[in-house]
Amino acid sequence: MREQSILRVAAKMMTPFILVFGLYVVFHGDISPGGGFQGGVIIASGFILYGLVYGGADMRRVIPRWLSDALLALGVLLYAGTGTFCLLAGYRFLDYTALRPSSPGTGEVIGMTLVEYGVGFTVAMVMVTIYNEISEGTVPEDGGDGSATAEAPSSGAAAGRDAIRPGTAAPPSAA
Amino acid sequence: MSLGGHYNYWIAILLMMIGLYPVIAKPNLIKKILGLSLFQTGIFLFYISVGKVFGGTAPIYFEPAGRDPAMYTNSIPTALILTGIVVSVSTTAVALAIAVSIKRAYGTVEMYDIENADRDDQE
Amino acid sequence: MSDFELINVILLFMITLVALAVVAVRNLLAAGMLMSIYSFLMALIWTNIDSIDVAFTEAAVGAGISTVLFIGALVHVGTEEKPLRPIHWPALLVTAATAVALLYGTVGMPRFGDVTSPANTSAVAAAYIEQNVEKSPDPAGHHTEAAAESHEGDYFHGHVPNFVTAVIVSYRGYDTMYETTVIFIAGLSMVLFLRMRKSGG
Amino acid sequence: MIRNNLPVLVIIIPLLAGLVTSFSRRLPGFAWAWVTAVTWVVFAIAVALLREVLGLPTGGHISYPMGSWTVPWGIEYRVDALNGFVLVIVAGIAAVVTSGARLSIEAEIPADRQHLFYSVWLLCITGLLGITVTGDAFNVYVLLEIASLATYTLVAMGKDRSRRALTASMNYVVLGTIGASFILIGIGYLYMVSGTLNMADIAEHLRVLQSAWQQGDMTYRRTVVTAFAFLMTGFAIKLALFPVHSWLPDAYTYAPSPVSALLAATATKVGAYITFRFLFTVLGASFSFNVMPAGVIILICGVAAVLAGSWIAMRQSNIKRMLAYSSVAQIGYIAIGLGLANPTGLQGSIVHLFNHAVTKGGLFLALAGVSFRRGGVTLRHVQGMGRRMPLTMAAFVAGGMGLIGVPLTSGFISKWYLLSGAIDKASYASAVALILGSLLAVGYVWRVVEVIYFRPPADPAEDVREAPASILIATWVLIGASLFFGVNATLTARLSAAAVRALGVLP
Repeated sequence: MREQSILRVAAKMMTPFILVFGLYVVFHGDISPGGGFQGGVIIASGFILYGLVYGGADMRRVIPRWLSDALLALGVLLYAGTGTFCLLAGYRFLDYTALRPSSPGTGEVIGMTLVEYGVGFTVAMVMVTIYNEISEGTVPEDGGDGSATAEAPSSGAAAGRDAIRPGTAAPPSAA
Repeated sequence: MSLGGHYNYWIAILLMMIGLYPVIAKPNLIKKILGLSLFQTGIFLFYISVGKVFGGTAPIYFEPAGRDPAMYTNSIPTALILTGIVVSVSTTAVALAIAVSIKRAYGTVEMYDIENADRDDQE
Repeated sequence: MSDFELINVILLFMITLVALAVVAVRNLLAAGMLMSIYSFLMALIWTNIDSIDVAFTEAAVGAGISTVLFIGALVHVGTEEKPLRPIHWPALLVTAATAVALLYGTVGMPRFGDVTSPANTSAVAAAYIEQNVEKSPDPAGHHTEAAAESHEGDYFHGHVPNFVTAVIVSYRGYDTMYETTVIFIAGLSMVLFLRMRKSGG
Repeated sequence: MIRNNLPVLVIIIPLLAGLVTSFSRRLPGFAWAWVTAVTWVVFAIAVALLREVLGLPTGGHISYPMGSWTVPWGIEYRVDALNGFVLVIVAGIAAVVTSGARLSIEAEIPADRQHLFYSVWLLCITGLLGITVTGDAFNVYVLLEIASLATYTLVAMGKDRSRRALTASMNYVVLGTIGASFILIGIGYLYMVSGTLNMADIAEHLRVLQSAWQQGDMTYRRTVVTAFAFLMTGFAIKLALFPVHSWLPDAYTYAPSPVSALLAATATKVGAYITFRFLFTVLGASFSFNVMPAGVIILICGVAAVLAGSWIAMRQSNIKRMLAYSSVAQIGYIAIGLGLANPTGLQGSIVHLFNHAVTKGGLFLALAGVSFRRGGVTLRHVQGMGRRMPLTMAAFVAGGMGLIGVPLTSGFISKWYLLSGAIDKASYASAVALILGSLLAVGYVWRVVEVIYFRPPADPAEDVREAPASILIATWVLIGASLFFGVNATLTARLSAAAVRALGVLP
C-alpha cells in the first residue's frame, strides 16, 4: 500500500480546506458569487476525494447511509419548513418578513441564509449518495450490508481502477 | 468591425444539434445520455447569451456602476439557468442509474441487443 | 472586434470541436473525459459573458459531478461502444429540420449583447437590479402602504449585493425549492436503483 | 388562515408529506395510511378551492403571489375555473388510486423500497398539481421536470416484475427530456421577446406585438412563431399525442399497476391542460388558431391518434398494453375537441378530461386486481374469469362501455359534445373519426369481454378468489363515478362550461 501513502497524505491535508471553502461559498451566497448549490457540491467533492482515496468502506464509516439519507430529506424540509413557518405566522408562503416582522429587510436576509443552508445540505448529500451508490458495484460484495469484507479498504479504488483500464472486461457484476 | 448580431445564438443552436444527433442515432445508452447533456447545455448557452449586455459587468453590486441596469448583465437568465443546470444533472443521474440497472438486467447497453433480448423473451 | 468578442469566438470554436469529439469518439471513457473538458470550456464562456454564478455551478456540477457520474457508470457498463455505420440519415434529417426551425426563429431576434432588447429593458430585470420590488398586501393585513412607511428604506433595499442570488432565493425562491426537490428525487432514484440491488437480490 | 392560503396548501402538503415519508423505513404500515390521508386532505382542499373559484364572477381567478412579491417580479399562482377543474380531477384520482393501491404495491414493490416508493409517489402528485396551479412559465418547466423525474423512477420500479420496465423507463427518459427541452426553448424564445416569465405578463406583451403585426410591423414575429412550434412539439410529447406517443404504451404496460392507474388518469390530463393554457391564455386564441394552423395540425393528429390508437389496441394480447393504446386514442378525442376550437368542441374536450380520467383510472385499477390475483394481465390470465372474479370483470365491462361511449356512461357525454362541436364546425372528417373510434373501441373491448365470459378458464381446477376488497372498492368508486356522471351530467357540464368561459375569447 506504499504507493497509496502519497495520495492519502495529500487527501488528508486537502480535505479540511475543501470543506471550509465549501462552507464559505454556502455562507457568502448573497455577497459573492456562489450559493447553496455550488457550496454543496464543493463540500461533497471534499467527501468524494476522501472516499476515492480511502475506499468506500471508510467513507461509509464517516458518513453512514442512514445519515446521508436523513440529511437528503432534511435539506428540502428545512427549505419548505421555513416557507411553512412564514405561512403559520400569518404571512404568505415563503414571505421571509415573518422571520423578523420589525424590519422586513433583515427578515429577508435571515430567510435567504436559512434557505441556502437547506439547499447546501441537500445538494451535498445527494452528490455523496450518488458517489456512494455509483461506486457500490466496484467493491466485490460477499453479502454483509455495506461492510466491504476485511480486505484492504483501498480495494474499492483498486478494483475500480483495473476495471477502467481500456480493453479489460467489465468487473464481474453480480446479477 | 463587430461580428454580426446573432453568432452566439447560432453556435448555441449548433451545440444543441450536435447534442440531439447522437440521442437519435447512437444505439449506445451512454452516448444518448451524453447527447442529452450536450443538448441541454446548448439551450443554457442560448439563454445566457439572451441576457448579455455589452459593456455591462457581472450582476454583483459595486460602487461605480451603482444601480443602473445598463451597467449590469441581465440577472434573470442566469437565475433560470442555475435551476436548469441542476435539473440537467438530476436527469443525467436518473438516466445513468437506469442505464446501469439495464446493464445488470440485460448485460448490455446497446439498444439493438436489448430489443433482440426482449424479442426472444416474447417467444 | 473587441477583446471580449475575440475570446468569445475562440472559446466557442474550441467548444464546438470538443462537442463533435464527444459524439464521434467510440471509447466511452474518452467521451466522459471530453464531456468534462466541454463543461470547463462552457464555464469559461459563461464567465466571459458575465454570468459568474452559472459558470461556478457549471464548473462544480457540470464538470465535477457529471464526470464522477459518467466514470462511475462506465465502471459498471464497460467502456467500448459497438462500431456502427457512420451516418444515421433519419437522425441527421430530424436534427437539420430542428436546426432550420431554430435558425428561422433567430432571424428577427434582438442582437447579441443589445442593451435595448426587451429582455434587458424589461421592468422586471430593472427592478431586480434596483431591488426596490414592493410586497403586495396579503389578506392578513401585512405589507399594506401604512406598514411600508413605518420601515421606509428597509424594504429589502440593497441588502443583497449579488442580484442573482437575490432573484434565485428570494424573488423566485419558489423555483429553487422545487429545484432542490428535483435533485432530491435524483438522489432517491440512485438509492432505489443502485443500492437496493444488493439486498434486493 | 386556511381559507386565504388554499392555492399553496394544495401543493405544500403533499410536498412536505412526501419528504417526511422518505424517513418511514421502519414503519411500512404507516407509510400507506399517511399517504392516503394526505391525498384525501389535498382532494378536500382542491374541492374547496374549486368552489371558491366558481363563486367568483365569470372569468375571475384567485391569485396567490409567493413570498408576497408583487406579481411580475415574484412567482404567482393563478387558479381559475379551468385549472380548478383539472386540479379536482388530479387530486380526486390520486386520492382514490392511493386508497386502493396498498395490496397491489405490497405485491409488486419489495418491502425495503416501499417507503421510498410512497415518497416519490407523493412528489409525482405534487409535480402534477403544481403544473396545474402555477401561473409562471418557467415554474411550469421545473414542475414538469419534477413530475417527469418522479414518473421515470416510478415506471422503472416495475423492474422486479419484468426487466422491460427499465427499457420502457429509459425510452421515456430520452423522449421526455427532449420534450421538456423543446418546452424550455419555447419559453426562452417567449422570454426573449417579452422580458418577463409570468404567463399573464407574457400574454400582455404578446398582444402588443400581435396588434403591431396586424399593422404590418413584423418585429419578433418569426421568434414567436418558432416559440409556438417548439412549445407545441414539447407539449405533444408530454401529452403523448399520436406521432410522438411511442413512450406511452411501454411505460403504462410495465409500470407497477397502481402507477399505471395514476399516470393514465392524471399525467396526460395535466399535459392537455398545459396545452390549453399556453394556446389560449399565453399565445392567444386568435394567434394560435387564425394566424398559426394550430387547429388543423391538432385536428389531424387527433384523428390519426383515434384511428391508429384504436386499431393497434385491437391486436394486443396484454390488456394493459391495449388500454395504453386506447389511452392514445382517447387523447386523440381531447385533441379533436381542442382542434375544433369552438365552444362545444372545447367543452367536449374538457369534459372528456374528467370522463376519461375516471374511466381509465377504474379500468387500470380493475387490472391491478387481476394482476394481484392472477399474477399477470394477458388474455390468458383473464380467460373465463367471469364467474370467478365477477365484480372485477363487471367493472372492466362497465369501463369498456365508457371507452366506447355507450349512452348512460360518461364517455357518451363527451362524445356527444365532441360530435355536436364537429358538426357545428362542419368538419366531417373529425365527426367520422369520432364514430369510427367508437366502433373500433367496440372491437377491442368486445375481444376481451368475449374471452372473459364466453371461454372456459384455462385450468378449471384452479381456485381463484375475487380481487381484494380495497382494490375493488377503489375500482368501483371510479367506475361508479364514470356511470353516475354519464347519467346525471349536470355537474360536469356546468364545470366544463365555466372552464370554457375561463379560457376567454374564442377564435
